[in-house]
Amino acid sequence: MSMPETTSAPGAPVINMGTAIRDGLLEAARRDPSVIFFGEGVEDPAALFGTLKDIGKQIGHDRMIEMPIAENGLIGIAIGAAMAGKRPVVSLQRVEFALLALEQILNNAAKTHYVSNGRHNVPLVLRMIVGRGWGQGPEHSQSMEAIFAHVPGLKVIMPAFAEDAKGMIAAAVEDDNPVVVIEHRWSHYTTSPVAEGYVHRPLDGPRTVREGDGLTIVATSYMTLEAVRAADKLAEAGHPVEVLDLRVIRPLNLDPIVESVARTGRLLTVDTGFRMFGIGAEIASEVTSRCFDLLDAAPVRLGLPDHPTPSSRGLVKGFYPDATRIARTAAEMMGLDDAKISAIEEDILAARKDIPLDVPDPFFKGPF
Amino acid sequence: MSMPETTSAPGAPVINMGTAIRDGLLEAARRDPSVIFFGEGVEDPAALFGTLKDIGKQIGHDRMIEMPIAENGLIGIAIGAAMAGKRPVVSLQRVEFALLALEQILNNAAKTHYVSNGRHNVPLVLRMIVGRGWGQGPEHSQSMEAIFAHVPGLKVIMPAFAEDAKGMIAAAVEDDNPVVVIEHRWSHYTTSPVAEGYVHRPLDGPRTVREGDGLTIVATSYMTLEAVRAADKLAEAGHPVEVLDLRVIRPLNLDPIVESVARTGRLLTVDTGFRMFGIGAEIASEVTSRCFDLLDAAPVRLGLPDHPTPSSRGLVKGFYPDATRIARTAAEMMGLDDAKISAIEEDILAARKDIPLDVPDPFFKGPF
Amino acid sequence: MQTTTGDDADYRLRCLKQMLRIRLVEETIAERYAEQEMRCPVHLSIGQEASAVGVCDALMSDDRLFSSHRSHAHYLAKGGNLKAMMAEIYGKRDGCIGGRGGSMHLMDPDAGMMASIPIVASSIPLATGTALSDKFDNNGKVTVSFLGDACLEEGVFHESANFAKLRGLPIVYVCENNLYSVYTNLADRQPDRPLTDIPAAHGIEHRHVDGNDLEAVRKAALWAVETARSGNPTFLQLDTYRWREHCGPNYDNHIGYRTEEEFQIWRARDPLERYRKMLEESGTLAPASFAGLEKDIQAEVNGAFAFAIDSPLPEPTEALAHVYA
Amino acid sequence: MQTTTGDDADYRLRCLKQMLRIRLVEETIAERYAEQEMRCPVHLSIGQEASAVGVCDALMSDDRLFSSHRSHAHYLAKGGNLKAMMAEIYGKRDGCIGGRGGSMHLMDPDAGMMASIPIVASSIPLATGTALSDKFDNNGKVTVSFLGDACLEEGVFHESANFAKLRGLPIVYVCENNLYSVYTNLADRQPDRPLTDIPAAHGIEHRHVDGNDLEAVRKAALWAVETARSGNPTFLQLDTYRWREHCGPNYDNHIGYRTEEEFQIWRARDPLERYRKMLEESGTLAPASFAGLEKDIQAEVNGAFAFAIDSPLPEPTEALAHVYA
Ligand SMILES: Cc1ncc(C[n+]2csc(CCOP(=O)(O)OP(=O)(O)O)c2C)c(N)n1
Ligand SMILES: Cc1ncc(C[n+]2csc(CCOP(=O)(O)OP(=O)(O)O)c2C)c(N)n1
Ligand SMILES: [Mg+2]
Ligand SMILES: [Mg+2]
Repeated sequence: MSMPETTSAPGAPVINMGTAIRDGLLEAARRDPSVIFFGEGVEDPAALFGTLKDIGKQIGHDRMIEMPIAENGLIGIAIGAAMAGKRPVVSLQRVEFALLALEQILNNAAKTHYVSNGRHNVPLVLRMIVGRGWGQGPEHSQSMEAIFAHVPGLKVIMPAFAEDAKGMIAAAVEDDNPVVVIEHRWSHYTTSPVAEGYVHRPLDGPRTVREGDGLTIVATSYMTLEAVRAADKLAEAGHPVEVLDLRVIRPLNLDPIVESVARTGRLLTVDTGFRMFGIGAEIASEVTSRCFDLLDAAPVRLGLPDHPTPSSRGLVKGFYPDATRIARTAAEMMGLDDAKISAIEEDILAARKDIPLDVPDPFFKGPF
Repeated sequence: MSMPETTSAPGAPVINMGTAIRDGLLEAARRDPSVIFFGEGVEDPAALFGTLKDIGKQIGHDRMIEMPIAENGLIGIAIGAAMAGKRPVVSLQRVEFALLALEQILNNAAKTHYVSNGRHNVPLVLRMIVGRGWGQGPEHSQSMEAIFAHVPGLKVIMPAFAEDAKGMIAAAVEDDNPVVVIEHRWSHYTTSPVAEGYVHRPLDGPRTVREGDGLTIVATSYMTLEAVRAADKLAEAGHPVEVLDLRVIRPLNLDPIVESVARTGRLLTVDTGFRMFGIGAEIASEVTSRCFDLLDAAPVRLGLPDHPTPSSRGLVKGFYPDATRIARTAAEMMGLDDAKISAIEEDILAARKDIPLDVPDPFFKGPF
Repeated sequence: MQTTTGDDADYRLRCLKQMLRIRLVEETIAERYAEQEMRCPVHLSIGQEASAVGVCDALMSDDRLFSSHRSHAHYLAKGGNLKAMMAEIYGKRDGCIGGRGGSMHLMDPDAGMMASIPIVASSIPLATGTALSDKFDNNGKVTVSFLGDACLEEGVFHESANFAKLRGLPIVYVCENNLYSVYTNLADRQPDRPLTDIPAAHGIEHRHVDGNDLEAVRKAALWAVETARSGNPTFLQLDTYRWREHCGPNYDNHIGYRTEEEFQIWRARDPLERYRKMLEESGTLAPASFAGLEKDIQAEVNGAFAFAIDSPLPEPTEALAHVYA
Repeated sequence: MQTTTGDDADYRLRCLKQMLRIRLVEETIAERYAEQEMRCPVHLSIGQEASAVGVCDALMSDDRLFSSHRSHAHYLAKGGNLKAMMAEIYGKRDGCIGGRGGSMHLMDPDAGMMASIPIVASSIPLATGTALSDKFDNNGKVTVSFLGDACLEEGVFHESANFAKLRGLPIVYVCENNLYSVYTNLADRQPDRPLTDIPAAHGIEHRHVDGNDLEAVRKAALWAVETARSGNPTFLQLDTYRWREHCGPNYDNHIGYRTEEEFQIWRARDPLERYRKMLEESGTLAPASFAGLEKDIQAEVNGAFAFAIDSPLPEPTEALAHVYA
């Protein structure tokens, strides 16, 4: 399956999103000596899932700051360094570790520019990774973008594709605001051709990755990949739908979504967090208020059910939205008959073969 | 203006919500010796805005645990004590102080019952107070219920009326789950007759506090008071609207709201938090999906604008939704003409006299 | 666990068997992990058995224990059910918590094994909280909070220790210092000063002993537990070493964060082998009987694996239960 | 602030004036607070002036300072603009941050007064972060982090101190121990041990002096600042006392959390009066000249209040600016 990545450099090498992020960080750090990196194991052999690999070798080990295991303190220190002119990039292995630092993030990072009447800036990147799969369980797999999205002063981005991630991470580093970057472990594996050298993608809002008039799907992060897969099968079955990769959760730019829904009359949101009080609610509710008369049906939201994430592969069956569920929901919204829907579902399942539920599906790894 | 409080005991003494909460806590603690209290200044002269006044004198000072200024640790300690059979009630002077403890609250408090497969319970009450007014500013006035509402395993309640608060706080103490209680400082001042002795109000969902067919307003906490005021003026002008006090944010019981909207065809939400990615989005979006064909217009949400809360009374003008804004929004949704709307607004403003913006309006203090 | 107050030979054999049992369970996990049927992260304690066993042997069965991501040894030493542990790691319905948590969340409340929490230091205040409750109830229970060297960096340890001393809580903080947090050496995370300066700063009495010496650990633990029981929180620093990778079944001395040489020094301090020798030399253990112990225990371990493998996966609908009590 | 390297008389008069100025500003706030025109919480430092002044006199003007909810004295001692401070407290457009924060958020970055943060201990890591940045830039700057006694209870202090020592950061942690957090005595929040055991546990050099003795504070601060400048973080414990209520303009010794007697003991240690006497006795200050100083400074203070009162309220639309840079 080909990824909807219109690379800026045809024939560019195919790499995965994790590597692309690493390359983007390195390029940004090379261009600006004030960029410094914080991480627990910032230069260790695992290099934050490879996303910081050899950066210290390239830009100098003094710019790589090993964090003691003290997230609240160290993120506060990064904020202070940002106030003094540095551009710290903090990388956390899991979203959950940021929970210890929410006072620093939600108050000092988010509000210092505002409270200081514009006197201080906090140019900070806070990378955190969603650890789905392999039984990670309740405290190592949460997504939590809804928390950060609620807070004015933060930017929140969730890249899904390799080249886009490379350009967005550079833009995040260059941004004068605190930018929370939520990266899904399974998106890290997505491969596509990625332009070499410096790439910049503005943090400006959603991007259309599939076109169609049947319905508008707004997806985030890894769910965009599942949505694309569903969309491709729906298109094959004669029902093309539009898929927008949300990319930037805050500030939220709904214009392209409204424009699409005005055309399709139907909205489906799919995200990686808990569905209740999740980001889909804001999108659905705001799009409803802007397109009420153009909607054929109420928007539908997919997300995680209302319980913590269990570890066992027995228990997570059905926990995560996937291409089949997205396809079925979309098809039902478009009024397809059940036989047709089942055929599409089976088609998707067949492509998936019997890959276990708790490891990433290799479908989004080229070749192209 | 009379409050929509149908006291269970006609002729009961009129007290304010802060006192009612204190009485409810004391009754609950008297009935169960495992109830213990944590607070910074838990027995100091201010007694958490009076809400813990003399409780130690009544139940024994050993049950009053002075918290060092260490919210993450002490809330974790309260969770541990709950796992061992105590029913700790932790009281925080400001919602913001809980930000330091979100790892403990969102992981250990919320998930321990689930992860333990039901072996452990965490019967914990976490009271936190919204500090609006008198220039409290960006870090002493936030509401943040959207964060807690997102997390399965927590209960989240926001009482608005005195007797209801008394009964709900007792129910929270008796609940075997962690219950986050967000109390608005300005709701503390609401007075109404409150039944003496033990009162229990189940944490079961919204309560209708005004009836009408023009529109359904769902409000939380202090905003319910502003909504009631707006509703009364609208009713006087011949346009009665329904006001539901949401009371319980999680678990969210939308049935009474759906039932009301099915009748009125219009929904307006008003809450105390930031509007974007706030709790109104979940309500609006879910009600839309359940009443799509019955809706005359898209739901409208009121909440705080997308910036931190400034301190100066010059800057907070217009920051908080109030009765005039609620009345105008509701009236516009119902299609009233502008002259009529302006008259209603002026009527409300006149009643308000020239009380400054940054102190609570005494309108909701009896006499009745 | 100190179930009887037998004579010295009793506890020595008991502790030896306990260490051997933990070793064999974890070696078997390591061996079979590549089968990809234990589908959750595992953090093995191989090489660190003396601290778990020495400390838990000083506890009563209804004393309490809290652990972290590296919980297997603590769970077993505290008397946690082996079959339920293996079923949990296999993600099965008969797991100690029905497959909800996997290896990082092991618990067996009936055995006083209250909880394991994989967020670093996050279980420390919970342990302090049960100690507070037990002090209220005046029930004589002690809580042990196992923590890694990295936990001294997390603020919540300090917050908890301050409170424990302030209130005189029956808690023992046991710091297993294995010199690393994942791949990062202690020297890259904390300044060079004795770790025990930290409890000292909170006014907490402390001992620092060789964590690979069962006798030394047990003796220090007996002091720590009894001191705590009388209302004085205590702190133990136990120096030890994890043999295998931070997370997973393999050795990783070749990848560059530590040296083979350092590993070999610690390998030579194997707490199990050392204790076996001591017991053989002192005559507590008959020369040929160790092999027999090994055989018997391995049989039990194999049985537990078989039980786990045979246990059914939970049904997805079971995931809906117990969100609220 | 140490602007010139004058002789002793210079710094003494400078420090006396600075303490007097802070006292008069805060007394005037206290006096006029009942007018209800300063519509934000105020935490006065009356009685604590020597610590702010003694520490800041050891700083260069481009050294940095972070403060807490109780920031007036720090702001003024560091050279923050008085008119902008008063306008901020009055919620006016000419406030140092345009009325956005009020008394609890005072800052004047041009004077190195980086920020005041009203969440207890929350500014400590920020201060540690500017020290990290300055060390990178090798610019010779020192950061001072003022903190109350309660901050030692918050984990984030420990996390910051551990890192400061680990990296050798140019930071001075100044603990103003006024014995209380709101209404709660230190003894009800921390165990009985020297507060300086805490920095010691993190390997940080420290001094403990009388915080109401300007000379002692300044001397300790000179040591602390120069030690920090050379890459060794330091910690000062300065014992002092707040005369008035925690938040607000009144005295509150009658409400029961502390005794009038305790207050009187500390009242007698008034850092300003004590220093004035000393300077008079040593001949640095001419006997009659204090009244003149008072008059001049009060005139300046009155001017600042008049400026604040005359300044317009900001317009609501101004609240929309600066959400994002
Ligand atoms: C708050 C938090 N930060 C980071 C991690 C990632 N992490 C998992 S285990 C671990 C190492 C902790 O080291 P230590 O406490 O010494 O225990 P050890 O693994 O050596 O037994 C880390 C950093 C985590 N789980 N939680
Ligand atoms: C995290 C947090 N918890 C509680 C408070 C409430 N609070 C405001 S000031 C204060 C007292 C702090 O005492 P200390 O640090 O000694 O400073 P002092 O007021 O004595 O100058 C407290 C508890 C807060 N602002 N932030
Ligand atoms: Mg370790
Ligand atoms: Mg104090």
